[in-house]
Amino acid sequence: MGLRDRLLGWPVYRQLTGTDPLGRGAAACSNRSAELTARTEGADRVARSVCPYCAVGCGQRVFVTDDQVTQIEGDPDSPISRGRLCPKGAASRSLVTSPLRQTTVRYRRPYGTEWEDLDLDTALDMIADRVLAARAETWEDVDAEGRPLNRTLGIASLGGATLDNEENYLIKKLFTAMGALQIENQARI
Amino acid sequence: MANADVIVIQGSNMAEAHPVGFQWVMEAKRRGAKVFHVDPRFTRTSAVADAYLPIRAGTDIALLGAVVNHILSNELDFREYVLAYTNAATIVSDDFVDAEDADGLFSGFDPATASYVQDSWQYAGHERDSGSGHTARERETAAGLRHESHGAPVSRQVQRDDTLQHPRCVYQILKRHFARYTPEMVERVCGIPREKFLELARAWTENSGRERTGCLIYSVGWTQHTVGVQYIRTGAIIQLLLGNVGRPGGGVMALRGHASIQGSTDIPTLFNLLPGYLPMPHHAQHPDFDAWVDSIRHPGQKGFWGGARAYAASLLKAYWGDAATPENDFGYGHLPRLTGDHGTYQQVLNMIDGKVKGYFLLGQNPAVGSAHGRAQRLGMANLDWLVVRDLFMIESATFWQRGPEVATGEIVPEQCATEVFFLPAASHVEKEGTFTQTQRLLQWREKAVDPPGDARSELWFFYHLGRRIREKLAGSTLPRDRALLDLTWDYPTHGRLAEPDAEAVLREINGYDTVSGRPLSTFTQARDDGTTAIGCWIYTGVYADGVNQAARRRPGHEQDWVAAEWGWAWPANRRMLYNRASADPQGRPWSERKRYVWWDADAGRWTGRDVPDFEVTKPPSYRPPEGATGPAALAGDDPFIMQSDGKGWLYAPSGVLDGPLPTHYEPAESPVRNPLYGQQANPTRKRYDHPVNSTNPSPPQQHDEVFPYVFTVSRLTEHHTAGGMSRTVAPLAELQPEMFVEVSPELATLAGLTHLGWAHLITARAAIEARVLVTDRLAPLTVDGRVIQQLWLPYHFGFEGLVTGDSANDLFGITLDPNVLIQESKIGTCDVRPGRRPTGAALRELVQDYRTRAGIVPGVLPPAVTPGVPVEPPGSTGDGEGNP
Amino acid sequence: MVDPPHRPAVPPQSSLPAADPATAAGWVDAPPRMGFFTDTSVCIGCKACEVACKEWNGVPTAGLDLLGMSYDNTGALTANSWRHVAFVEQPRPAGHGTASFAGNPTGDPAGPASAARSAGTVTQPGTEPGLLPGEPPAAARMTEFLGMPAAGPPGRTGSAEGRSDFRWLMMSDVCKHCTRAGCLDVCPTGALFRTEFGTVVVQEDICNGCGYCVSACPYGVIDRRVDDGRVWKCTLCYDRIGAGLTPACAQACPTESIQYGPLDELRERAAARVATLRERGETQARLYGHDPDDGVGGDGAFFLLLDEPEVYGLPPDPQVTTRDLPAMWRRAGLAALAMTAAAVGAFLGGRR
Amino acid sequence: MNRDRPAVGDRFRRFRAGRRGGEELAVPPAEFTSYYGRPILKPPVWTWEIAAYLFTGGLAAGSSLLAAGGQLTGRAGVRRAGRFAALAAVTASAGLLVKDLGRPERFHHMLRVAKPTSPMSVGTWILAGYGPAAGLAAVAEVAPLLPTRGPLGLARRALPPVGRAAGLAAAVAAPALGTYTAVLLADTAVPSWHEAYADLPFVFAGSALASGAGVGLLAVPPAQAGPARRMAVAGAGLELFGAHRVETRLGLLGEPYRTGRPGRLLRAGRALTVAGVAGAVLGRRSRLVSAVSGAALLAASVATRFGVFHAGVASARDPKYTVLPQRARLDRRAADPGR
Repeated sequence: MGLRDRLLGWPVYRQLTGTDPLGRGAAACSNRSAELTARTEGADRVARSVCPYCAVGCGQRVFVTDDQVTQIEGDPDSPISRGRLCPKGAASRSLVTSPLRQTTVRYRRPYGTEWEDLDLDTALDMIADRVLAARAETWEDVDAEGRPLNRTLGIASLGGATLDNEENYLIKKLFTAMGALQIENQARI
Repeated sequence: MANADVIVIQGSNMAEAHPVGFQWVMEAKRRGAKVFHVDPRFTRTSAVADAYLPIRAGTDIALLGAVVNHILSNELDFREYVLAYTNAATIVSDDFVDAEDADGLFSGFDPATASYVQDSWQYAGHERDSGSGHTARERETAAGLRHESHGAPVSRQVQRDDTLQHPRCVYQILKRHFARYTPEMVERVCGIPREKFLELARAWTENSGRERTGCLIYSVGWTQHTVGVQYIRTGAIIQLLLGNVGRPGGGVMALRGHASIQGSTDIPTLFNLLPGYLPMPHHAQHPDFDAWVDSIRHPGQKGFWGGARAYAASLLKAYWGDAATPENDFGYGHLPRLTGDHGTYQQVLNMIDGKVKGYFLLGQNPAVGSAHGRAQRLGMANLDWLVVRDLFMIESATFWQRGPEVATGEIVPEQCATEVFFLPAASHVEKEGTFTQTQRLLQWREKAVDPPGDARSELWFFYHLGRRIREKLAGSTLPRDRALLDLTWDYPTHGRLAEPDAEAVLREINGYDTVSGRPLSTFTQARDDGTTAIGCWIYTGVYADGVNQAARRRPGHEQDWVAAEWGWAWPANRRMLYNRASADPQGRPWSERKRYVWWDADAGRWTGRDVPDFEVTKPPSYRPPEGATGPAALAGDDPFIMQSDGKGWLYAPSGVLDGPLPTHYEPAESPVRNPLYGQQANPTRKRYDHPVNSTNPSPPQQHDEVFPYVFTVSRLTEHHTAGGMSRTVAPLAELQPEMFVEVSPELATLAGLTHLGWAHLITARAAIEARVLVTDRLAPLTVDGRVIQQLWLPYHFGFEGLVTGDSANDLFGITLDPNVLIQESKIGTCDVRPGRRPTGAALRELVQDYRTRAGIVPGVLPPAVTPGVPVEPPGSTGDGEGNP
Repeated sequence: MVDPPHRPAVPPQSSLPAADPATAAGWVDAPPRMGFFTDTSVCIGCKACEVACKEWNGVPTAGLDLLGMSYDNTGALTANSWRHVAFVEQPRPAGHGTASFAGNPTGDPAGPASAARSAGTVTQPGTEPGLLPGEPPAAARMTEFLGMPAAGPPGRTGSAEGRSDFRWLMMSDVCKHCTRAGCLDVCPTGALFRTEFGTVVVQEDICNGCGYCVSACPYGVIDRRVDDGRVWKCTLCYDRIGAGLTPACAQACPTESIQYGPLDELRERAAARVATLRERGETQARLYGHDPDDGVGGDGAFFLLLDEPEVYGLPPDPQVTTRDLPAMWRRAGLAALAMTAAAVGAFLGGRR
Repeated sequence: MNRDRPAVGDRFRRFRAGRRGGEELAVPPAEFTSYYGRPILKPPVWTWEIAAYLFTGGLAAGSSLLAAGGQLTGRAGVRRAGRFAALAAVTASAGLLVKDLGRPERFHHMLRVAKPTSPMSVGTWILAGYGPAAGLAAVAEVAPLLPTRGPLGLARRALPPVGRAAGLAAAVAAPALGTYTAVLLADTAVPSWHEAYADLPFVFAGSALASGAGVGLLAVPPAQAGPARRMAVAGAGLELFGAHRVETRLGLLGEPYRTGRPGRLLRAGRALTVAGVAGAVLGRRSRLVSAVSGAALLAASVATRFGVFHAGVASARDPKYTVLPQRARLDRRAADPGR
């Protein structure tokens, strides 16, 4: 950047030569300000989503740049929410990008006093084994009068209500086939 | 909602719990609608309402009953609508004895099981074929939930008196039942001054009828009571009498608190239901497929449940595919059987008793979010293994390390055997799928990014868990493993993480033709011969023509206000249920102003702004032929097509377990003696006499004075349920950074509490501490000459996250509504003291001291029937199986 | 050195056309001036604006302390809170058909007697009924606490009518983007500048944290961030509106309490709204900051209030400090001359 | 985390403490309402550096005038003392100003624009002119120490005339430097500063003169200190006159100048000024008394500057100083719509 450019770029020079003698606006504007634009403009993609909090079902637009969620805001197209969000919905980006989020499997062995790390695949395998063991141990074929029961009361589940219908469907389908009856969710609470 | 002329918000703090939904209320208000808010506490909703009525928590039926009485005694009902569309004219059996005449009990009460035999409640001439008989079992299986989509069975041939003069017609019974619910009684029971009550009653009735409609909005402030279902019934009765159901700007609007809580009952992860509100079979009731199916459709019954056999067969077909054939009853034998109550609270008690080995928590935090937190944590501490899937390290995952019981020495990490797996979950932007919001609308979510690290969706977890289990069982010959091995479990996966294809699952939910594989477009295509497979029949149509209808996003401003092309609503994309009622019996709109759906005589079809919730070509004049069943049996003026008689029920001969008519009972814990009946609380409420469970004494019991104050809990706008998704998020945490309790200035002085000082609340279950907010938004009420002090707490706090505090749910015991087994967690009695609570062993001693003073023996609960209330044995004897 | 008094006269009153500050700031054919109209009569105090602002602008957390000012735990507009929702609990009529608490127990705070009554008994009370020894009644202290001594909150004053009526005011405060902005006038670096939309924005790449603007703001809005050293405030989402988007807070607001648009339109809409409210008996409704002739030449972000401004923590009659600047320079020049004269005199006097 | 907004957190804790302690109760008086008694304005974020700069800036101005006087009237001692004091003071000033910035490394942004509407910008350019001149003048004083030959010899011959020019230039800028700081404070929303705009310049001008005189009294033998004595008298006169008006003519907004810490500081300043002047005049024979008087005048100037500074801060912290005067103004306007 030559001396000349420096001079021309110097707000005082712009004040003396431009439309803004008092240096209040145009002359004082910095390069950064001049080039500023909304970060959502440059988003790689926008996902149409739905707020995960209450049951109103407000539409959300999720802006993604470099596979990072850069902004989540109301979807003006939604006839339900018309682009508006409550404080929780408005905090969705902080929710999904929260530094407190757990991103690794944690394991507490019986009588343990601390968490340990565990590989996801191993965890899944251990859980499968325990499910089968609990099922075998508590299986009920028939009741006292020989009527079929086909069930285990040794396994229980409590689900939140932020699960998708598809997820609930698989959960119910698998547990039912497994004979696990005690499947409950938030709706009871 | 925006079309309403009056909006009554009760049992809901809509502005705080559903701010964005509340924009429609504000819109109606801008257009001049009057907004009433009834709540124990002056909330942000009250702040913008036209009128606020402070009410004693748990007395809503007394208030609403008085509105019914106001309507009936002044003949203010929408007579033409009531006659045509409700069962007002139907004659009821003369065996029926009203609670008014029996000190709070209806006829048919069986003291052995503390439940009703409903035969005497039936319509005249149908005493024996009620199809429900003894209700003890229905309670155990929370059968009430089934009626989410359809009424309970009654025969369609009934005696009527269209003059409504017959002493045993529903109209007259209703009139007598609520005769004592006067403005004076409202004042005595609810603490609402009569002129204020009259203001509400007048506004409500004046803004209803042919030209105007009123909307009633409730939320968990109603459901979380031992008489929750009856609260809603009372509201519905008012709306039916005023002609506010099935019409624009009318209705009884339930505001649900979770993104897909509607979906999780439609496609239930509930012990007693299968998808589409099909009941989970009962070992005694449903020995085989036919018995099971008939118990759903009730042969000869009117309405769309006539197709139950096809829905059931199609579900089993979707589950077990080729292994499900008509010959083997579509694998009905594979289904597990109920023997009683297997609900979440029963489960927790079983955990404490060591009967449960493993527990999955899927985005749920019972250690904070469920009633009686201590029982929850003790239960989890007594498992073999626990799987927690969540975004954050929640209290339910760390109870063994940091829970309150560790401080009191009840849980010692070194001695706690529970093996805990914490698996990080994917957030809502890291997976695709549908949510079903509170108005039954399904909306598809696109995936924005991959979940971080080990985080995975539930879809991934359960698909791959199922895959592994099936691999491990491969080759097993055990009969019990057949159900797993025969299961259709072949969903395509994609991407780096091998994520199952959610659309493929949605397609199965929608249902398809097993021969051609073509997706079905409406549940009327369901067949019982195995040619259709449907995962959830009420959702059929969401994937019509192979198109994901839930993903439709035609901008709202390009559509009329019904916005039928945004997402997809069940059933059949109907935005308003029973909208046939928006036209008169002849099919004409009741009024231009409230035009919605009407009969187009020239075109010979129903038309209007919404998909008609009615067979579209059935003329208003249609009358069913003798012996017709199912949809064909519905007359052209039977708008309530899911009801077995096509009518709106003012009086429920069956289906509701605690009475055909709503009756005011005091909450399980109340400082007040029931002013209306000898019966203090709901006699059929679900009670658990487990040592960990206890109930504070209420009159006429001794020592109720030990817990002199009423407390109620609810939400703050700034937080979400158990706080797992808000106390962990900085911009929310800072807005409500600490647990607090709101008290009136009077109570502050009375109990010596200082603003921003500490206070601790004590019940028979626990003692918790909170910072004090002294505020005028809470006012003492005069009830029967006594001053009742009410406190309020948020229930969002726990010991993990950015902001922490004691959990309000620890204060509650476990007592449930008999119909749906939802706990009473909106009201309890307590004592409050200044200062912080003691810690460690001293804390348990404090609670024990209160139990002793209140004469509470662990596991011994107050009697279901208040001593002194006469009980005459039921007319017939059903085979009761419930354990009272 | 130029003698201060003879400097070119400074903006105030006439020299700046209040109508279009952007043009006055040297922007050629600037777009219409944009602003906020915040209608507190429909605010439900949900704080979505606070959160949406932080999410978009990456504003750090403002602290986790419970302030006990009703539901206000933000406290004020600061460098870390560019929107602030104020909550005011008042024993005043809220235009409710029937007074909210009419018919409820009133009079002096409940005494031992009613304590025993509410305990339903006289024997074995749960709490020791009656007043705390020593401590003055907690309630009495709330009077001063609420900062509304003029009308002691009900139930504590012992006046029945006091208890009977009640209202809860909520108001989302924000930078006013004044037509004559003190902060902008006094900024020595040009970090604060007037955008083409007529808004007032801090350029974070320029600000050197001299702090002058903080003292110059008549609303106490702009603030210096301690760990950062620069000043921060609402930018009316300069980046968003430049891209034709709505500012984050206005887009989120569920009840349209915060409205964004061309200032002229907003002023018309506001006038109509006040009229409607007055018709409906809301006699207290008034606009604040809408008047181009007020001390700051009118605000780019103005409000509909239901009570006096100071009740919400707003100055009743703000004035831009620089309107007196010419006079200040004149006095300074006089003093400078006096100073010179004194010095000259001191030495000349010595000659004699 | 609270550090992010001490203005809020602290204010509030004080406020709560106030309610219990009772002593410094932040409860607004009954005749006006506020939002939980919180300040409407943000109190200045400026710290002691700015108050100190008010002094050093004035000192520089006074010293330069003294130096110029000495230069023109051939009082070498006075000239030398004045020039050195001026350089020291202006250097300190620059240091203090930079130190007070939130982002010191960006101090040069001050020269980005020239804004007549910003006293700080004006002051920057004044300093930009004055500083080098004062510096050059002081450097010139070392000329006699330089060797007679070589390039430095050239400097030895060139410096004195340059010094004379620079000294005069500095003196011309000095009055502006000594008084603009008053506008710097007055041109804010801080009630007690702004309302005092008519009189503060005189307080500061006087204080500047007095401090400059103080240097003279300290540095030169009584025989040469005649002008300094007279400057002290004049300066004290100006300062006391202005201060009196500030405290008496502002009504409610004069209160902060009379009460609390600022009140004490200003009273001390007045006492020291009077003592200094008296000493200077009566003790004209004694080197010691003169020197002590000079020191007193300097101390007086320091006390006065800090007093004025803290008075303003106090007025911004209490909402009553914001609300009540504005209410009064509204009432006046209501009474007489003409205004």
